[in-house]
Amino acid sequence: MSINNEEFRPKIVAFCCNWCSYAGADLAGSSRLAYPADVKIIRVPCSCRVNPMFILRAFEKGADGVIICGCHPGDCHYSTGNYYARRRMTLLFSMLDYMGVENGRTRVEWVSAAEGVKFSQTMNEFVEKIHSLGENVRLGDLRCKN
Amino acid sequence: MQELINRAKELLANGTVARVLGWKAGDLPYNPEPAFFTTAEELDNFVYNGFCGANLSKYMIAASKLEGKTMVCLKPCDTYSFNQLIKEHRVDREKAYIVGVGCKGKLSIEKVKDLGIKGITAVSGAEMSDDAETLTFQTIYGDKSCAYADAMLERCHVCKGKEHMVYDELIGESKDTKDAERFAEVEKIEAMSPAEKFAFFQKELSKCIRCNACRNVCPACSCRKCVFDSTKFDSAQKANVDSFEEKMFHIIRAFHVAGRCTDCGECSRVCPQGIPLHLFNRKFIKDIDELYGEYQAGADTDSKAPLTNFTFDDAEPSIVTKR
Amino acid sequence: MYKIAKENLTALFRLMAEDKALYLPVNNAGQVNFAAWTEDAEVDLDTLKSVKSPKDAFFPQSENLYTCYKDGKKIKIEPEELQHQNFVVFGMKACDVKGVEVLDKVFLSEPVDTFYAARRAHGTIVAMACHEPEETCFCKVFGIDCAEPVADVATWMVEGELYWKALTEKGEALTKAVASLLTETDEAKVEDEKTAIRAIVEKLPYMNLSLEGWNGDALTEKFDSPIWEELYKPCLACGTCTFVCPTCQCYDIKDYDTGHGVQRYRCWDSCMYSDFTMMAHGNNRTSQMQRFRQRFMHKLVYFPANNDGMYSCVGCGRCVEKCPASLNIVKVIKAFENQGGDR
Amino acid sequence: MQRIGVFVCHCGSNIAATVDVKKVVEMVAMEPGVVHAEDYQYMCSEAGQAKIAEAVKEKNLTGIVVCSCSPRMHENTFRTAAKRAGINPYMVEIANIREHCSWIHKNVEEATEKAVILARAAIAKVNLNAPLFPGESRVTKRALVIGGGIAGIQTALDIADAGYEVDIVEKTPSIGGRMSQLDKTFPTLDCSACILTPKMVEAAAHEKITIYTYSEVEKVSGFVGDFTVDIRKKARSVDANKCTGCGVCQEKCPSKKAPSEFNRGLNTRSAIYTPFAQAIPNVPVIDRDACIKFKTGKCGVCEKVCQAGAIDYTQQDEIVTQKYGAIVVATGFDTIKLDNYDEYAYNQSKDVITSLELERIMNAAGPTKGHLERLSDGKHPHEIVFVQCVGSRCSDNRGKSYCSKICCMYTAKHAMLIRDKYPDVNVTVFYIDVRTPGKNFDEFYRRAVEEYGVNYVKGQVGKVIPQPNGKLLVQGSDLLDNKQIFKEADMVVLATAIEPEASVRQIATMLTASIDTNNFLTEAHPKLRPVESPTAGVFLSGVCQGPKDIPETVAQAGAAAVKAIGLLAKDKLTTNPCTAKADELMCNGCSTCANVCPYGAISYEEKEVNDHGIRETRRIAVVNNALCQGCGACTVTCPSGAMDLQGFSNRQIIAEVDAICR
Repeated sequence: MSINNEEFRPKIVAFCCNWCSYAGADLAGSSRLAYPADVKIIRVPCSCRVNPMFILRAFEKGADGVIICGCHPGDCHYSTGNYYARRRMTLLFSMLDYMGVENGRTRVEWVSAAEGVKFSQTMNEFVEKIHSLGENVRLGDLRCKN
Repeated sequence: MQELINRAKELLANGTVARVLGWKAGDLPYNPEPAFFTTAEELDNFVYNGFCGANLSKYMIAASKLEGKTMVCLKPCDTYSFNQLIKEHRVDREKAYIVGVGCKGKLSIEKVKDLGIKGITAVSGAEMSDDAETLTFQTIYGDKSCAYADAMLERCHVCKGKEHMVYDELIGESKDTKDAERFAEVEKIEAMSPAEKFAFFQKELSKCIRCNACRNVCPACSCRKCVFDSTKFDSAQKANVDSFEEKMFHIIRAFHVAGRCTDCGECSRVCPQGIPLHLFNRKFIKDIDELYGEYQAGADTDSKAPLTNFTFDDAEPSIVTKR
Repeated sequence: MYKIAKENLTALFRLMAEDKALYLPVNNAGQVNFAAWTEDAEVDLDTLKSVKSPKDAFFPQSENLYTCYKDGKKIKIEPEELQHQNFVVFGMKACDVKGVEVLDKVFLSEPVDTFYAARRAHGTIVAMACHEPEETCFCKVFGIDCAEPVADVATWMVEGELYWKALTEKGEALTKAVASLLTETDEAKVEDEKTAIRAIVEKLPYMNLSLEGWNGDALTEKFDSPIWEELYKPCLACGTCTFVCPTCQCYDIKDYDTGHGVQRYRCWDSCMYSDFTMMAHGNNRTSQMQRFRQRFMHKLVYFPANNDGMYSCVGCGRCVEKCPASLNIVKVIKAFENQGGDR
Repeated sequence: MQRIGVFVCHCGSNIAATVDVKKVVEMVAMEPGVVHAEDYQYMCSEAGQAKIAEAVKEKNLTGIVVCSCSPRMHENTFRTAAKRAGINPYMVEIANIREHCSWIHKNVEEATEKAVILARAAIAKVNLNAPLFPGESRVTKRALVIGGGIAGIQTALDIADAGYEVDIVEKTPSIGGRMSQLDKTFPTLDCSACILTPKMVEAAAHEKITIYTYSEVEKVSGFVGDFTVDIRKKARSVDANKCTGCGVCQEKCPSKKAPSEFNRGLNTRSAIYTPFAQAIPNVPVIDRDACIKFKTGKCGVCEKVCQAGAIDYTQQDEIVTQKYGAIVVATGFDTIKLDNYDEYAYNQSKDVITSLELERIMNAAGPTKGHLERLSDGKHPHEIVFVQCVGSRCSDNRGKSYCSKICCMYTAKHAMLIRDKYPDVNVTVFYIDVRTPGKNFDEFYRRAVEEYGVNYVKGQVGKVIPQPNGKLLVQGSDLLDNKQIFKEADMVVLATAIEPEASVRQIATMLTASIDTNNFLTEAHPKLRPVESPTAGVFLSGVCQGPKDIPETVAQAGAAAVKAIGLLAKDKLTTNPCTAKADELMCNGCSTCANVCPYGAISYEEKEVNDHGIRETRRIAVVNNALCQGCGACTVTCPSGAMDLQGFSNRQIIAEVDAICR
C-alpha cells in the first residue's frame, strides 16, 4: 500500500479518556489490531474533560471528523464524568446537525480498557464514514485549508 | 405607570430602597433607556410602556454590590432571568426589592419600520394603561397605524405566561399575548435537509458583525470575562475573516447558556442585524425538554440544571443520527 | 446631467460590474447592507440606511496584512497585495460620503495607511440623495446636505428615474463608461427634489441639536464632567454603535495560526470592549464609564482638536437606531446641553 | 519559550521496524522550541535515561518529549529520569508512537508521518507545560478488607502482622468464603477446613483485626490515605456479646425449611442459624424472612431456650463509620447461573449438579454426610460423567469468554477422590483441553488418568437427556475417535464457570475502581501492577481480579497486603498535582463547577481581589487539591474557562488539536 497524494486523507481527532479508552487503544496496539493512520489520539483524563470548544477548534483547523471515547456509562474512573460528557456531546452534536453539519462527523463511543477489538473496529468504521462524507467543508476556517 | 412612580417615590421616601431601577423616557417616542433613579424629581422622567423591552435583571448584578436595596421593575419573563441569577449567586436577593410589573407584550421598533412606518414623531397606544389593540403613529410623512400584535417582539408571541416567578409586590395587569408555538420555528428548521439547514444558518450568520450585543445583553452571559475575550483559552476573537468564527461563537454562546437560558429573547431583540439568535437557544431547550424532561431555567432557584445532572440511562449521543 | 429609468438599473449594474467590482445596498436575510453585486443579489435602493455604514468598502471589518510561512526554522513573510482593481460603491448617502472624508483624515495623513490609500485610489463613489430622511437623521447638524451629496457621482431618484451627475474626474470616467445607458437631461426635476428633501429635513426632530461647547478646546471641562457617571450606566459594553458607525476607525491587529502559516490581520475594534487598547501591563481604561466617555470625547472633542474642527460624527443616526440600551450620541450631546443650562 | 529535547525510541524493532525514527528526529528538530532531538535503541533503559540527563545538562533543556510506548507504560520512568536530571517531572510528555502507531500500521511512510504528527502534538503541549508540584495529604493507618474469604483473611492477617489495624467486612454471617465450602484441595488432597479453620481463628483472635460479619459496605468517600467508609451491620437479632454459641436455639427452632446457602441449597437449615459448624464468629443470625416470629409474631422459641438471653428481636441495622488509609477488595466469586444451558438438564434433573455442589456432597458435613449418592433417589451411582468448560471459554454470549482456570484441576481431583473411595464407580470426563500448568498439577492429572483409570474424552457434551428409568443419557462427541458417544450416567457433574461475586459492581462504583466487561476488577497494570486498582489506595485480592486457585489467591492476598502496608507505612502522601484550579480574576462564583464535582473538592470563598486596579470582594471557587482527582468535569462546565486543569489545560489540549490538524 503506498500513499496516493490525490486520495482524500481525512484528519481525524480522537479524544480518549486515560483510564478506559486510551488503554483500549493501547490494547488495540499491543494486539496489532490495525486501523487507519488518519486517526490521531489526544489523551484526556476523562471524557468529561472534552470541551465542545476543542471539537469545534478541531473542525476549524481542518479536522474532518472528531470522535470522543470514554469509559462505558457506569464505569467512569471518576464515577460520573462520562455521564456529563454524554449529555454535553448529545446536545452539541444535535446543534451541529441542526446547523446542517453532517452528523456522521462526530461520534461518541464507549470503549473499555479491555476492548481493543472494539477500539480498532470503531476507528475503522469511523474512518470509513468520514471517507463516505468526504472533506469537511461546512465547519472549517478557509484560512486553514492548504 | 403613575402607580409605579408613586410606589417608587414612596419606597425611596421611607428608606426601603436606595434607588429605583426602571426606564427613563427617551428623546424619541420609542427609545426609553434603562435607568437608575435616586430622587423623586428624577422619577418624573420614569416611563413604562410597550417599548420598555429591556430585561433589567442583568443590571442587578452591579446593583447587588451597591449600598442598600434597589427597587427593580421586572416583567414576568424577566423574573426567570432574575431567579437564574440568584441560583448562580450573581445577584443578591436581599439587595433587591422586586416590583413585578404587568406586561401586555413588548414592541419592536424594527417591526414597525418593516411595516413601512418611518419618520415617527409620536406614538399612541403603547402605554400600559391603554387597552388599544392598535398603535397610532404621527410621522413626518403623515399618520400611520398598525395592529399592536403586528409590532410585538417575537418572544411575546410565544410568551411563557403572566406569572412572576419572584417578586416582592405586583403592580399592573398582564395580558395573554401567546399566539404561536414556542418550538414551531425550530421544528421547521429540523425538518429541512442538511443542505437547507446549512444554507439557512450560513445566510443568517453571514450578517453577524460580532458586536457582541447578544452576549452582553444576555442575563445568563454574565461572565466577568467571556471566553471569547480571554487569552487564557486561546480563543479570543474580535472579528471574522472567515465565516467559521461566527459559527463557533454562536454555537458556544448558546452552549454555555444551555440549561441556563430562560428564553427571555433579549439576544434576538438587540441584534442589529436581525439574526434570530433565539433559534439556537431554543433548539437546546427543545432537546433538553425532549431528552431529559421538561425544564424551565429560572422557574426556581434550586433545581439541578440539565447539564450538571444526569441519569444512568440518558440517551446516547448517537440519538442525533437516529431521530 | 443624465438620467436612467429605474427598470434599466440592472443593466447599468451589469455594465459597471463588467470590469469593476460593484458594491451597493443588498438585502440579505431581511437586512440591507452594502455587498458585492451579483445577478442574484436583491438590490435595495429604497431603504434609507444600510445597517452597517458602507465604510468597509474602504476599511473592511477585517483584512489580512501579511502572512508568515515556516521554512524549516526560518520564517518567510509575504505581504498581502494592495487593492489594484477598480471598484464602484453605488448608493452611498451624503452622510456616509462625509464619513469617508473623516476616515481620510485618519488614514491618508502621515503615516499613510497604504491598504486604505490603495482602496481610495481605486474606488469610485456614486452617492445618492436621501429621498425620505428619517427621524433619527441629524446630518444637517454637521453641515451635510443630504439633498446634494458630494462624491464622484451624485444621483437622485425621482419618479422612477435615476438622475446622474458626475462631479469629479473619476466620476466623469465612470459616466463615460456607462454612457450607452444614460440619456442627457436637464436639472429641473432634481432641483424640485432637493427642495422637497430640504423641506423634510427642517421637520426632523433632531434638527435643532446644538453642538455648542463641543470643540477641541473643551477637553478638561468635558472630560471631568460628572455627567458621564450617570450617562454610561445603561451601556452594555457591546460594539454595536462602533460597528455600524461610518466614522469609527479603531482597529486591532491580531495573528491567526492557519497551521501552515500565521496570518496577521487587522479588524475593527470597539472602544466599548473591555480589552480595547489592552497592553502588556493591562488596560489604561479600567471601567466602562471611561470607555464610554472615550467614544464621545473622541468624536466630539479629540477629533476636532486634531482635524481643524471636523467632528468624527456625521449624524447618520445608525447608533440611535441600533443601540440595545437606547443610548446614543444625541442623548450625550443633549445631556450636556441641559447641564449647561442648569449651571 | 521552552527549550525542548525530543527523544525518539526504537524500542528495539518494535518502533523502528515501522517508523523511520531518523526521519522523525529530522522533522521534529524543526518544530518551535525544539533544541535537541535524538533517537536511541531503548529510551527506557539506563543508557537511554542517561541520554536524557546528558542532553538536559548540555542543552539546558526545560522540557522533554519522549516518542516511545504508551505513557501508561513509561510516563513515570521518564518523569523520574527528568527529576533526576533536574527538570520538573511534569515538563515531560510522551508521544505514543508504539501502541498508537508502529504496532498498528504497516506502511512505513504512513507510520512515520503519523509519528511526526504525534510528536508535534506532544511538543506543542510541552511548550505550554508548567512545572507542577505535588501536595501532601495524611494517611489513616487502618485498612479495610472487603470480603472474608481466604483472600480477605490472608490479606488481613498479613497487614495486621505488620502492625496495622484491619477491618474485615463480610456480608454473610461467617468468614471463610468459598474455601470453607470445599471438601479437599488440589493437588495435595488435604482437607480444606483443616487448613482454613486455623486461619479463621487466627484472624478472629488477632488483636489488630476487627471482623464485621453480616455486614456490607454502604458508602465510600475520600481518597487514597483518607477514605471514609460507612459499614452497614445488618441486624443479627442475636447479641454477639451474650451468645455463647451453644447451638440450642438452632436445634429447637421450629422453622427448618430455609435452603442452606452453605450447602448450595441442597438441603435446608433453621431460621436461626450459623452457616456451618466452624463458623466465625460462632454467633447465629435470624433469617427474618424464614423466622416465624418475624413473619407472624408468634413463636419466640429461641428466646425461650437461650440461657444467655442473647436473642434480641428488636435489633436494628447499625451504620459504623470508619476512616481507612487503604482498601483491599477481596469479594471473590460465584458460579454462573445455568439458565442459559438447558442442554445439560440442570434444572430438570436433581442428578445433574455443579462441581461446587459435588464438593458439598463429598463433605462429611454436607447434605449426604459425605456419602456419594444421587440426590433424586439416594442411590449409589455407578456411572458419573463430568463435563468441563460449562460456560467457560464460550464463544457466544451465553457464558464467559474466559477460562475459569480452576476447573481442570478440581475435576481431576473429584474424579480421583471418587475412584479412590468408590472403585466401583466409572468416571468419564469430557474436556476441550486439559490445562494443568502449575506445580505438581500435570502429575496430579496424570495420576487421575493413569493410576485411577479416569476416562478422559476429548470432546464436548451436546445434550444430557433424563431417561424414564431415572438415568441420564449423555450425548457427546469424541474428537479423537471422531465419533458420537452416548453414555448412560447416574450423575452428571458440571464444571461451571466462575464469575465475580455480583456485589462487586456496586463496590467498584463506590470505590470508583474500574471493572472490565466480565466484572473483574481492573488492575493498574496487567503485568506490572497486578494487585493494585487504577484507583489509588484500592488493592485487589483473589478472584475479584481474575480466576485463581487457592495458592495463587493466597499469594496475591499477600501481595495486596504488602502494597497496602507500603501505603500505610507512609505518614504523608504526595498528591497528584494535575488538579483543577480556578483563575480568581475570571471566576464568577456561580457554583456550577461544584455541582459536577464527584469529590466535593470545590468550595467557595468570599475573597478580596485586585482585578487590574479594581479591588472588590468576590465569591470565588477554591479547589481542595487533596480531594481533586483531576477529571476535568468542572473545567467544561465553567463557561468562562476560569476553571482549568493543570497538566491538561485548555490551551495545552487546543495546542495538541492544532498540531494534529495542521
